[in-house]
Amino acid sequence: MRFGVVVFPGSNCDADCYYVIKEVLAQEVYYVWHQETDLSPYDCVVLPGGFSYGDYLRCGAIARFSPVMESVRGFAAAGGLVIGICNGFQILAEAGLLPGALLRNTTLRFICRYVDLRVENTGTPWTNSVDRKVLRIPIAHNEGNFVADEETLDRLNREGRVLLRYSDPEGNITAEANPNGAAQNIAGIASENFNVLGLMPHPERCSEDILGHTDGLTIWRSVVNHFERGN
Amino acid sequence: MEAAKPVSELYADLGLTSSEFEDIKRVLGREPSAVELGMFSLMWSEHCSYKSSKEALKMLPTQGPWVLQGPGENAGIIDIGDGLAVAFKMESHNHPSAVEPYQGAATGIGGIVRDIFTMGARPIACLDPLRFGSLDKQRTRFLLGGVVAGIAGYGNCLGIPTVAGDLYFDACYDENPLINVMCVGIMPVRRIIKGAAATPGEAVILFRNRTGRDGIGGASVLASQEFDETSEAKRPSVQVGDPFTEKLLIEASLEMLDAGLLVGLSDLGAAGISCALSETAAKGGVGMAVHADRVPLREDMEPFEIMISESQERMLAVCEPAKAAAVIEICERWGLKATQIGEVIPGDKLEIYWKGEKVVDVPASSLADGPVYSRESARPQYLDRVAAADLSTVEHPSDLNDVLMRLVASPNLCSRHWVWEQYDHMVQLNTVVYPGSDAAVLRVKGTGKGLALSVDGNGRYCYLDPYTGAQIAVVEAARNVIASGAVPAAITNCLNFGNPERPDIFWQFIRAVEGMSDACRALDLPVVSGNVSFYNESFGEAIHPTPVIGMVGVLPDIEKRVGIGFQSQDDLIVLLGETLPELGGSEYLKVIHGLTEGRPPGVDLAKERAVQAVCREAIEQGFILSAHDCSEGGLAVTLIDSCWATGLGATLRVETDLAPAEWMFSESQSRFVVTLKKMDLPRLQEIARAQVGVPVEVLGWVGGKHLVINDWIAMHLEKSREAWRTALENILA
Amino acid sequence: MRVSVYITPKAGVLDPQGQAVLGSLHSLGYTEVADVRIGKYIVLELEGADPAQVEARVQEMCSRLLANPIIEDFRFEAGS
Amino acid sequence: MRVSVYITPKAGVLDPQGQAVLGSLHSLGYTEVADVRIGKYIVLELEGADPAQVEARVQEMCSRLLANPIIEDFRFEAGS
Ligand SMILES: Nc1ncnc2c1ncn2[C@@H]1O[C@H](COP(=O)(O)OP(=O)(O)O)[C@@H](O)[C@H]1O
Ligand SMILES: [Mg+2]
Repeated sequence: MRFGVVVFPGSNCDADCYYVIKEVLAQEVYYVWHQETDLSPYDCVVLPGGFSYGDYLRCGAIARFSPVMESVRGFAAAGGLVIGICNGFQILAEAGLLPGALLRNTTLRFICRYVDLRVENTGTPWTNSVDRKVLRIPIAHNEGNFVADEETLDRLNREGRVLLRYSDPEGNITAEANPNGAAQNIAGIASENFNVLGLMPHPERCSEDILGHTDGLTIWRSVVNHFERGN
Repeated sequence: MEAAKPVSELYADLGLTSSEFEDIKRVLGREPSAVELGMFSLMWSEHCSYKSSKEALKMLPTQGPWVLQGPGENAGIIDIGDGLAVAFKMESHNHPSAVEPYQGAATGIGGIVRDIFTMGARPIACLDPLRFGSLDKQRTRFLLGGVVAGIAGYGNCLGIPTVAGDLYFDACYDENPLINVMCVGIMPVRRIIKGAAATPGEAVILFRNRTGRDGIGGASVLASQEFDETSEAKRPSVQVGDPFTEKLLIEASLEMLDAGLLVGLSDLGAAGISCALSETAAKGGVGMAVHADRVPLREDMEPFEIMISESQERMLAVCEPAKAAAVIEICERWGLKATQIGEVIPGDKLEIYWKGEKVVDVPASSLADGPVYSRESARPQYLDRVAAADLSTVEHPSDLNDVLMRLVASPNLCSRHWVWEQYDHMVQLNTVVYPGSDAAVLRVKGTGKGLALSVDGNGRYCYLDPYTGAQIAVVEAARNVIASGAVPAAITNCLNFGNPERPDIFWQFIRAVEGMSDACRALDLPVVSGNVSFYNESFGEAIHPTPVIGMVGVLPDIEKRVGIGFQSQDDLIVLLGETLPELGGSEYLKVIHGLTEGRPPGVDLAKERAVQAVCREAIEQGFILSAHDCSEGGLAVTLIDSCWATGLGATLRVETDLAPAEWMFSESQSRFVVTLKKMDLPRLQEIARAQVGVPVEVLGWVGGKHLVINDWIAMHLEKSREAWRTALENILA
Repeated sequence: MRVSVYITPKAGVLDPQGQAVLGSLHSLGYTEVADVRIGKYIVLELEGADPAQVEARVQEMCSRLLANPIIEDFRFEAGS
Repeated sequence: MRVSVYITPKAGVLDPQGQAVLGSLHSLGYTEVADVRIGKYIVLELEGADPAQVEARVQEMCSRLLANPIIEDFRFEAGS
């Protein structure tokens, strides 16, 4: 399977995603410069975390106009797999490829720590290999407070498009387990056809034993599994 | 600056002394122009010239077979094998942060990160030793919040994890907090580059942010004078950081170096372009001709202002003329403006032109080699008083559980996660041991190795005895690194002191440098970089002398790393080293009795060396399950830390002649608490026998939900942990 | 020509920063403040003299880039 | 009573955010934009009817908390 990791000016988890895909998943991976427009070589496009364009104005607001994003739109429309992690999620939301927006954390502070996440739907390209109810994955963001209007939230729930929610270690959805104020503890959502995923937690940060946790790997493995089964 | 004023009156406004002004005239053989005078005033300021500290710093050991670059460059560099080198350095941004905490701290990170990639290294970690005034002051809380947010705002954006630091509160820092920042980078040995021009004809290229009036006179105005009522008026000197641009500078600079395009690379830090040009030229033994009117500006500026502006995120590259186009092209791909502003010329002249007219014509070396002073030094009188304190009469409270609870929830000992959770400490996927341990441990990808990083420096100890206090900073940093499984390799430092023109302050400085030097020699630790920050005073009151040490250790095999947390039921808890009745300068005395008195714990360098060797060898043999250095708070705090880390309790049966409070809270040096399986005890004893003076004392065993020490302490882990964990955020709420 | 753009959090969208500032104002003794909303104030310097045309262009800039319609409202006016 | 507060980066102080937005506007084809400065727009709802007194209080709030006088300028007006 061939991955393309997009590099925007200010991306800073690009190398981390690249490393995990190559060294841990042992899949083919290439960097895609934000000015490139040909995504046809790739089976999955990764929009990595970081501070694209310094996150000035609003996170993801400037990056969404990069030439590559027009191609990402087409790639997704054609059913291609797109995963946006953290800043990547913010860019997807700004670009309208995922609904809602990400506001400043209610703590008004950047938060970097492990959180527990209840997996809400395991029948997706991103979660088919998840074998437990709760995943432990780190977050690292200043704007992860997901908002959307009631109608959108209803629809996301109804269609099973909320994939991850902040929870306690047992999987209970509580206010205390919500690190950033996100509506309904939402940490990750998918597009209508489930081929686009946006999530605030960083699966690439917990995909190796030496880093302490490997729950992130279940997400990466799901994608590869989905692809190898022929979608 | 009023250009109308003759230079003979201007020099004093710029902070130069009359004899320095005479020296400048002698060097030039004439009166300097106003622009030249401005440049001299910055380059000869304490901050840039080290005029008061240069002599003393010569005491420090700087050599070692693994040292690739000692002090004198933007950062020190050591060889860690496998063709890799590690560059690191520490800096202060105390005064800018006192004026504007967010931007002051942010630009501090920006500056130290530039020092690292300027050497060719990719920055892989930041550390942030911080000292603030008492937490009950509103101003302290404001400064703390702003500084931490500033470090986070800048460092997180760069994608450089902030993996360790420290944080002390003491009233002596009320007005003058210490914001020190350290950066560590890694590179292939072949990519090392120095900030020197080499051959006439080479192009001098300035790239990145445009120049504005930020921080005009920042170095001389802010860093080299004490604080007083006029500080407010100096505010325009504050710079605003742009981490996004800096991130692009890192990528573009490393790309140019990988492509072999550059002869020299330098950042523009304090004293801006004047400093970068004169140092780059002087180091290469050449001159430079530069056109100030080609410098891209944000606003209309005088040549004087351009030469001394401290606008952030600017770099100076020197390359062969044929490669200039390629350099500019890389910059442009990263969206960075690059402009050739001049060229290298023969001789030693730094010539600056403004619209064709020569406005500066000085020997580059005269700017770079400022004056050197031997300051007067005299032992401060307060030392007799604090040393005479009789601590044997201190009455120890009977409820020691209560004492321990108060200690672990006190500002200097409570959990710092409120700070480090604001820092991205994971990005780059190297952080194997997070903040909250003795040292942070990073893996070195592509090798089986690791790096252990720690910063240490207790100002209270140094106040009570600067010589011993500085030694403790070194030996404690080394122990932190050893307890993680690493071999200490080299140090950097940041020496924060008051006004060096005061003999009592200068005495503190000299004694601290002597202490640091002796400890480094005893432990074979070269000092490869560092920084001196003087004039940390406000309203005539100096801070405690505060040398801060930044240590880098290497783990030959990262799989042999060790954490502070107890591992399993029934493991033996063993103390390496000896506990003495040394409550002087302790947190116990300060928090429980309100005293800053006595003598700090003593350091016996031979014993220290021996205990470190034992701990190191035992970890190397692989049977040590946890290791924790004993430092502030004493043994009781060390033990409960290890309990909390993994949620396992401990029961200790202690026999001692000391009072219980002395045994638990004395801050004696040269100690580690380690755990191991019972059957491995003889191995540890044997290793200890090979050294002189390293007692091995079995204290108890791991297990249960409580920490129990004789009938002195019986503490429930979960409840006490909550008090420790939430103390800082409760105080700040 | 100078155009000032005012961007405000949409009614109904939580404004955590505004709430925090409200809290701080109260603790500083400014208890008369009942609500705080924090938005952005953007000043554009533009070439172009025809007000109608400038207006159309700025309208477009706002809805495409400067504001996010899901969470923000905007308005603008010539002058500052 | 409603008071609008406008906070802008001080002249001469770097405004990296404004610069990034300027660059983005240019690449979107809005080349007529010559400069962008980004500040804050804060709307306060206050109790109190005496305009002079409200003004004095808001002045104080701005210089103590809302603006950072080291790098920002502010002005305010009643109404929004
Ligand atoms: N300002 C800070 N930033 C990041 N980490 C910090 C900071 N202050 C303390 N820490 C972390 O908290 C832990 C405890 O700090 P400290 O008590 O100073 O350690 P030690 O006594 O072992 O030197 C360390 O892991 C340290 O890196
Ligand atoms: Mg320690």
